[in-house]
Amino acid sequence: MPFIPHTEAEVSRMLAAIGANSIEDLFDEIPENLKVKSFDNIPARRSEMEVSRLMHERAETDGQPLCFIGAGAYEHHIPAAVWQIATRGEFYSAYTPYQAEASQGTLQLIYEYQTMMCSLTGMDVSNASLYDGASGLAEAVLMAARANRKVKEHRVLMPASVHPYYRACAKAICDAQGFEFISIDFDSSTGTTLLESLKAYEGQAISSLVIPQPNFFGQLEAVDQLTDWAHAQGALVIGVVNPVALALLKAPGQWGAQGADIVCGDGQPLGAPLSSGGPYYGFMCCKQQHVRQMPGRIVGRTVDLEGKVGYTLTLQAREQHIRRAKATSNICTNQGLVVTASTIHMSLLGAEGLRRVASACWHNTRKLVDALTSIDGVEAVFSGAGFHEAVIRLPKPAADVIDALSKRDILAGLDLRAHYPDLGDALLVCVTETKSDADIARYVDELKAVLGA
Amino acid sequence: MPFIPHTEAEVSRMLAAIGANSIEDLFDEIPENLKVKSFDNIPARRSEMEVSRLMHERAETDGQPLCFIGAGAYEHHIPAAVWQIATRGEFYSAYTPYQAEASQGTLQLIYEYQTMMCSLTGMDVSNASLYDGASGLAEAVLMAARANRKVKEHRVLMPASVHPYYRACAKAICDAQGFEFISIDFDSSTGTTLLESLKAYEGQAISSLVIPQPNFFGQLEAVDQLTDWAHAQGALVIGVVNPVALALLKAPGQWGAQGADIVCGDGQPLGAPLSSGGPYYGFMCCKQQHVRQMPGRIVGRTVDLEGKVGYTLTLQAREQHIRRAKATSNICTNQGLVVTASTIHMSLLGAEGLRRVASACWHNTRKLVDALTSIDGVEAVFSGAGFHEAVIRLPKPAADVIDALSKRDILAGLDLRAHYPDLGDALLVCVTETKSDADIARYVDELKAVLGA
Amino acid sequence: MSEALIFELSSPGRRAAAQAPVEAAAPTAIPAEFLRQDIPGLPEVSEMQVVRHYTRLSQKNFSIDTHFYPLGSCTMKYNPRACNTLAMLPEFLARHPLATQDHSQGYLACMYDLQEILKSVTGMKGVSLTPMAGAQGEFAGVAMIRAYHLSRGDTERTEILVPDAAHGTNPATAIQCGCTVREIPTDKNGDVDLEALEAALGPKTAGIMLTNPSTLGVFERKIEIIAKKVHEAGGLLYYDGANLNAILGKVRPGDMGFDVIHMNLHKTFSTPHGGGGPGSGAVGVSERLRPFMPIPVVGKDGDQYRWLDENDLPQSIGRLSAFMGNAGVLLRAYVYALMLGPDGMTRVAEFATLNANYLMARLKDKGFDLAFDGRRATHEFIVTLKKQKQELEFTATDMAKRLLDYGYHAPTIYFPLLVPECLLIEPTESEDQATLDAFVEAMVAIWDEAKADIDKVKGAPYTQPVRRLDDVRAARQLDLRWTG
Amino acid sequence: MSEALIFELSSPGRRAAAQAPVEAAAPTAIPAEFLRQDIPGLPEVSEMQVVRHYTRLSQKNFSIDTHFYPLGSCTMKYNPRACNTLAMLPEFLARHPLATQDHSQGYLACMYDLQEILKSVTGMKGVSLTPMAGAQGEFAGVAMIRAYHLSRGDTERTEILVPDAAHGTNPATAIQCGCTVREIPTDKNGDVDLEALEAALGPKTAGIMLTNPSTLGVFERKIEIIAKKVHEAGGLLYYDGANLNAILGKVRPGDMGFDVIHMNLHKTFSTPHGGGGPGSGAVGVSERLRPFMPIPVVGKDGDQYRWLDENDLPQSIGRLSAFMGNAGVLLRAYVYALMLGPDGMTRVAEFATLNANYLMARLKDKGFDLAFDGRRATHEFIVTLKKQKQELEFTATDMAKRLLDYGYHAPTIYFPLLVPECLLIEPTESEDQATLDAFVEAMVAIWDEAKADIDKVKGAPYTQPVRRLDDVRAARQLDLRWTG
Ligand SMILES: Cc1ncc(COP(=O)(O)O)c(C=O)c1O
Ligand SMILES: Cc1ncc(COP(=O)(O)O)c(C=O)c1O
Repeated sequence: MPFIPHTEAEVSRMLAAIGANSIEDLFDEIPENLKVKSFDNIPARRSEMEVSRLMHERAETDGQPLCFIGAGAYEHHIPAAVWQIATRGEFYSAYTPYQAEASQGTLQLIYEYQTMMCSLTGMDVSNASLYDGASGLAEAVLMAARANRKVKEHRVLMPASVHPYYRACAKAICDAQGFEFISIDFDSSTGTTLLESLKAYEGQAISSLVIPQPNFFGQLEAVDQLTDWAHAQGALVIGVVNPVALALLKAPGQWGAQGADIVCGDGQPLGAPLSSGGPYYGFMCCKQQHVRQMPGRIVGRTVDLEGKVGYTLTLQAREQHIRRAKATSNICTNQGLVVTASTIHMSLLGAEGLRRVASACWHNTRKLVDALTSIDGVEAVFSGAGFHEAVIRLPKPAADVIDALSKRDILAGLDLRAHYPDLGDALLVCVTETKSDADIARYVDELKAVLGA
Repeated sequence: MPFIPHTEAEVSRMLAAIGANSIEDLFDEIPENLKVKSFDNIPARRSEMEVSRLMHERAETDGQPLCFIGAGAYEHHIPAAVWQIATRGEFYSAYTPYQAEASQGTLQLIYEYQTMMCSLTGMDVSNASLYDGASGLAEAVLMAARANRKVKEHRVLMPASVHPYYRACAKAICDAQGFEFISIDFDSSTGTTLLESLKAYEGQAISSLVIPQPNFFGQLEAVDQLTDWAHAQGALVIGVVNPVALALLKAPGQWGAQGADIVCGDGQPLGAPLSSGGPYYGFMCCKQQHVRQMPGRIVGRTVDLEGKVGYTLTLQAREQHIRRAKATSNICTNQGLVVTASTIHMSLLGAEGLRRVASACWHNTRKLVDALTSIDGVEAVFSGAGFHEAVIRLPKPAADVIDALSKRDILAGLDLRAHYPDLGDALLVCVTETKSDADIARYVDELKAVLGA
Repeated sequence: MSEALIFELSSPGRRAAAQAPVEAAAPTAIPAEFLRQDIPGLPEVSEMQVVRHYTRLSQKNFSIDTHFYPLGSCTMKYNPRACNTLAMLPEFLARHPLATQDHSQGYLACMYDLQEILKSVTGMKGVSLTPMAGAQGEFAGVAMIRAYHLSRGDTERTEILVPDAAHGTNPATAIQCGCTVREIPTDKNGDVDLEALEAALGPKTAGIMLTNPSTLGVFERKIEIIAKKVHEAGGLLYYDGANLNAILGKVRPGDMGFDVIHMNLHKTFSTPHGGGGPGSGAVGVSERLRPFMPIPVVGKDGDQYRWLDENDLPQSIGRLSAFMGNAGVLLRAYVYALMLGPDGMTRVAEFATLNANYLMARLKDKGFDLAFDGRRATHEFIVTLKKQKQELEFTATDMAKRLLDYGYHAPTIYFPLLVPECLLIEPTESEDQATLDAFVEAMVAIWDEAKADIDKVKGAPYTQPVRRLDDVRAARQLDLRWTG
Repeated sequence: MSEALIFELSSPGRRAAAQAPVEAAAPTAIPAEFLRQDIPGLPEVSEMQVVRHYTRLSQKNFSIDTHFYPLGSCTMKYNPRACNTLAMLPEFLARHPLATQDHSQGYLACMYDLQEILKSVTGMKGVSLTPMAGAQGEFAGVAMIRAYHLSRGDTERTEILVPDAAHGTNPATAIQCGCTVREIPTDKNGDVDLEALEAALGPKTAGIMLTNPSTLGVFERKIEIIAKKVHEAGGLLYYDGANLNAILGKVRPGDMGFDVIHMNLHKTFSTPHGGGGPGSGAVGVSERLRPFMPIPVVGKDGDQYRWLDENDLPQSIGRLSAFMGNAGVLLRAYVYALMLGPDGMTRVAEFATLNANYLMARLKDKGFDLAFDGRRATHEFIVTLKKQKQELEFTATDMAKRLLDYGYHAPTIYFPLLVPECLLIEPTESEDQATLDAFVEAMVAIWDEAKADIDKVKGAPYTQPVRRLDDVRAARQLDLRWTG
């Protein structure tokens, strides 16, 4: 019996101690008519070896195409040490550190993580993670509404340059509580949000303004102006940022005169593999004055009976297991193990390592864009500064190009038609530090072949 | 500087404490003319990411052909837990457990390992490992000579059915000490050593007789008769065994009337991946009376100051670091980590698991041999019982067949021509539990295609 | 020994140099206004310092791989290492969530199969794997219930009934879905108070959230009546699947009449808890809720797998994550399910229940009071230390902390809230009898210690990296990040 | 807490059932005489029991990943985790040692490159990677020296000179090669006694085995003279490369005049020690010993790599393992070398030497006696507690055991044998200054403790899983396996 240690002799002894005749007896409170008779659709058990074989086959089916898609999930080098340590049983198979004395390893690590995230974002407080960047944005919107007591209206300004799936997720989660999301168009030449497009909302009650940096197109938003504008309106500012980009870009805590109020994003680029979209984690940081509105767990440093330093979950009165219906969020299980990996990852990279990674991404993306736009009919859609993504327009249907390159084992980028039909045959491409010049050349060559250029 | 923590400020402080002006000063006892000026042939450093890329490319070059070679190295399923635990830093990066109190983990594990090997082989004592099966056989031959005090001659009977590389290795290592290896031919119909072929040596001074079980051809030797014959001659018996086969086969401790005296072999089938031939480990067990002639480390159970049970290296007076020129062997570093993996592997399999694995191997091999020999012109070379290897004869040059199948991503077996030219176009094949019926069918079909059958 | 913070190991200019590009010039074309002037305060440490620091920290944790962990409601059972290995095959790790369909068939096949397995094991008609933990599964469930009512023009149904024993995520979720919460009391046998339920049902009832077996460790025997009444009142039934381990293969939520269920795959399907997560809260639904499932879901056209999105499910409650939830967790659950097979699933419930009933019988025999004596334990049960508290001020916390010294993780304490000084004990099916026996001995020994010297027990733990921590100070003098 | 033996966790009939074929009938055609009747006494345990047991055992070890480990002569430096990951890529793990050449080019390319790197870094003309540890490398070396003399008809040269400070493997190896050993004394500065050497040299001299820097932690300054004298006497020079970490990139054995060298890749090239092994003892040779190298060696024809065997090297001393040594260890060393590059190799010696000299200076400053005061430390150095022994019966063992309580692995003690109460201390280049400083404080504190209460120190360790163990009993009352 896989994963069950009982021998027949033990079962007999245990039943005797219970005073039952059979294991089935233990289920005698379940109405007989409800009991399962048999299963369909569950395959007979296989040994680890057989399952391993199946999974290897499935994995090989998907292969490892050369990937130039970003769009919220980025391929970075992850040091070998990261997951070797994160998957140590003591991290991997521990529960949430409710028993603090028996969980100092995880708790100290989270305290270190919180410190790192505060320093990256320039904020005062970090929580211990939310599910992912998209649902984290939803939580940030809800939190901003709680924190912005002066504004009763649940009205949120949401630039169209925010990741479409983040917008969809925020909507799905905040809908029931009656939030209104006002979409703000981007400028068609820079792909960024212009202050002018906000003018219409001046003087209105706005709970929060969401500012993506870099935005979905990889373009850099005028964060200082946007932040100052929002604060002038009495709105809180929610920054949605790529944490690797923060090695280069101004920390949200320094945006404008007062800095962003809440910062969130996806921690995936900091040590989580692409892994079909998860597990990643949502990070969230805020200013000190909003800490009691923060969703999710927070670790604090304290002392023990003898005055020795130790770490523990704190401000639990915000959480569902204490405050129940009045909690700041329903979140319980978060993304702890990914945070563990990420903390190790950040320690290994350090600020200088992260800066080099970010710089290499930037240079690689420039290289690709320069090479692609030298092909006849291919052009860059937006001008202005960006990070490691860019939108290019193709002279052929993007979907066909993607298909053709996929057959050549290249993921060419994301087709933007579904989300931004106005952009035409536009492709969102991304190049991280993992791509060599040869990789970039291969993409360019294959694209030329596909375009017949 | 990869793997060096020093900052410039620290270096200055450290040099000041030493009273040196530069790091170079610290090398001032080395004659100036000897100092290296520059290197050729060492490539400039690469980041972990770059090296990772290179190694992935190299690995992909080799691929993962469907493997039907055995010949001393066997593909078995290794539970995922085995190497995940063995590569935990505390096992992976520890030294030899000389400081026993700080090494109880490794020491207790080795004590458990010794117990397991004794039970598998039916012997009294096991050491903590030698390098591999082949060099272990050499050590066994040397040990037998020390243990067999009545026989002064360094004369060893070595059946030709012992793995050719084992014989080569024993020769290379024992040569300098003047050992004479007498080769014993095998019977051409059974592929095993006949008692008759030993008759010639009756009454002669023989230090030891080596008995392989199963032998190199996968055939089962008449171990009882051979053992009794050797003992009657005053020779010691050295069994060379496959430990997985021992789940089914008579333990060497039970061979004949008195059992083998020394048992050795390669531990690879117990949890070590094929890995191009190593690291594996040589195991060695013996009867109690020979323990002081044993080479290699041995762990014993003892108590501490307070009477609490603990484990420590023992009988170190046999070893080079104490006995120097009079040691039983020069071995120091052994194959500890592989033993760690192997101990975990054996615990996960247990006797019943190992028996199932061995049985599955046996059945799979029969399936392959039956299918192959139904091809016109392909025949089994030997009759009689075997384990999971077999010799088949091909109607075409074996080397060509191997080449052709290799191009079809199948490793067809080992060409025996170099070692046993008399066998003709013979191939040694092996099928373990890792092969499915579809794999076997694929081999058969491809072979048919290659043979034009 | 106490472990310095990683920042305290830091030295200006130190680097783990193998871990970043050997050279990398600064970007040339980003205007200064966008750039940061300061250097983020990440630690400056060597690779070995990082490895050593976090290896040592890891050793300061209890975990399944090192300790018996009878944490009620959490199902701390063995997490097979193969699940980890196979979910982390290089191709799976490298797969971009937006990869083309032809580079996704292997992964999608796994997800499709998992959906089928979960449908089969729960008796539901549709499964969406996207929720990232139990609480998000609850959100999806209640949001679907709301969407269902709204789709029928039934706009007044905004009240969610929740038994008082329910997990905190239940009421918190209802609120997050824009509903109101009405608590239903529990009767003295641990069952839902039927009269109170009936009184609460009405035209505002959106639905009820139930855990069965409940968090009290007993099976709700009147589930069929409850289902009937709620349905008659126009409400739907939500099943909090945190306790699915108790009934896997024995009885199916779909057959009990539930309309929607979330499963904590990180409990029943043994994906690891990871020191707090990630988990997965896959949801299963009855026929009528199928149109509302959160997207994406995996569908199959002929022999091609593909994502179903808003085009396929226009009434979907939408997207709950950027991509499709915790994909890697789902792969682990899938591997686990394949290694169990149908018989193995049934055995999970059987042996989890056997262990709980055995442990309960033994503790009762040793004089501990059960919260619901006379009832069968399910996969868990509750001991109350009310008596011990009265006698010696010996609390559930004292028992919990002292158990750590004996090498056992504490059971869940003070949940559910309605049982005083409660210990919610869930041994799971992976533990053997000897471990349970030793645990009983430890509890007995601790109570004996308390009787001999209560102060000693109140000082526990003694053997952990720290003694009992000052939580009040932690909350009052907030210290949430290192400032040097 | 003490951990039961795995056998004590065993229960008849229990199995980790996922780990073996679901069904497997017994073989049908093996005659009974070959079959075993008994069932081997392997443990009968569940998968979780195994994982928990060995995880817990692992925590009872000191290791580089958890502790500073200044074990002289052992080079306990950081083992980069990438080396492990990349050596364990699935294709490398699955590669059969007898795979066809077209399925071996990737692996052979790595081995060929490694041979070239090692040639370059040692200044030797040929490299064979096959020896499986230092001692086997020594065997290969002395066997080649013997083969060389024999090939020239020089049959009387059977004497190997070994300095008295040499590692035990040196004399043991010479004997295993059928030679006799002649010890050469060391002078008071730690150098070889030149007069004694000259006296020993003669027509029976096969060669000399030297470690440079020697195991006394000092560089043999007269190495050129020694080389000249030995060569003039017709002998060859063997270099024990255990201490190569001290001179990597600074000075090459080939340039010093050595004819053959073994390298402990598990020291200098940072492959892990694994709690006792595996290692690698790759050998490098001068031109005249090339024909005798142990097989197989990797060669290159055009752009094809291939094994060179007895056909290519008919004078080879032969085969030292079934296949080609510890292939996986060699891959780790190769990855390490690539991450270092030529500058990194030089830095290894520089910073290993800086750390040793710094630690030596600090300890001297605190009043500890150096065995060779006035000499530079190389990558290691020796402190002698002779004075402390005389004063208080405080021994090297006492210092070693008490250091464990302070969280440091002990240095090597009582080796080399000629320095009384010696501590051979090798910090390696991977440790930072703060760690060395803390270690100095610990040694000072322990000596202070000894002065205050010698019995307390003699009772150490106190914080380990066991107190000081009874080695005498272990050897007298042999208990080498569990018998129930
Ligand atoms: C009864 C019950 N319901 C719901 C949950 C919430 O699940 P999750 O933590 O995955 O969000 C839990 C988890 O602790 C639980 O025990
Ligand atoms: C100086 C010296 N020579 C030789 C050896 C033997 O090397 P190995 O243990 O790899 O056989 C050692 C290892 O401890 C050593 O320190």
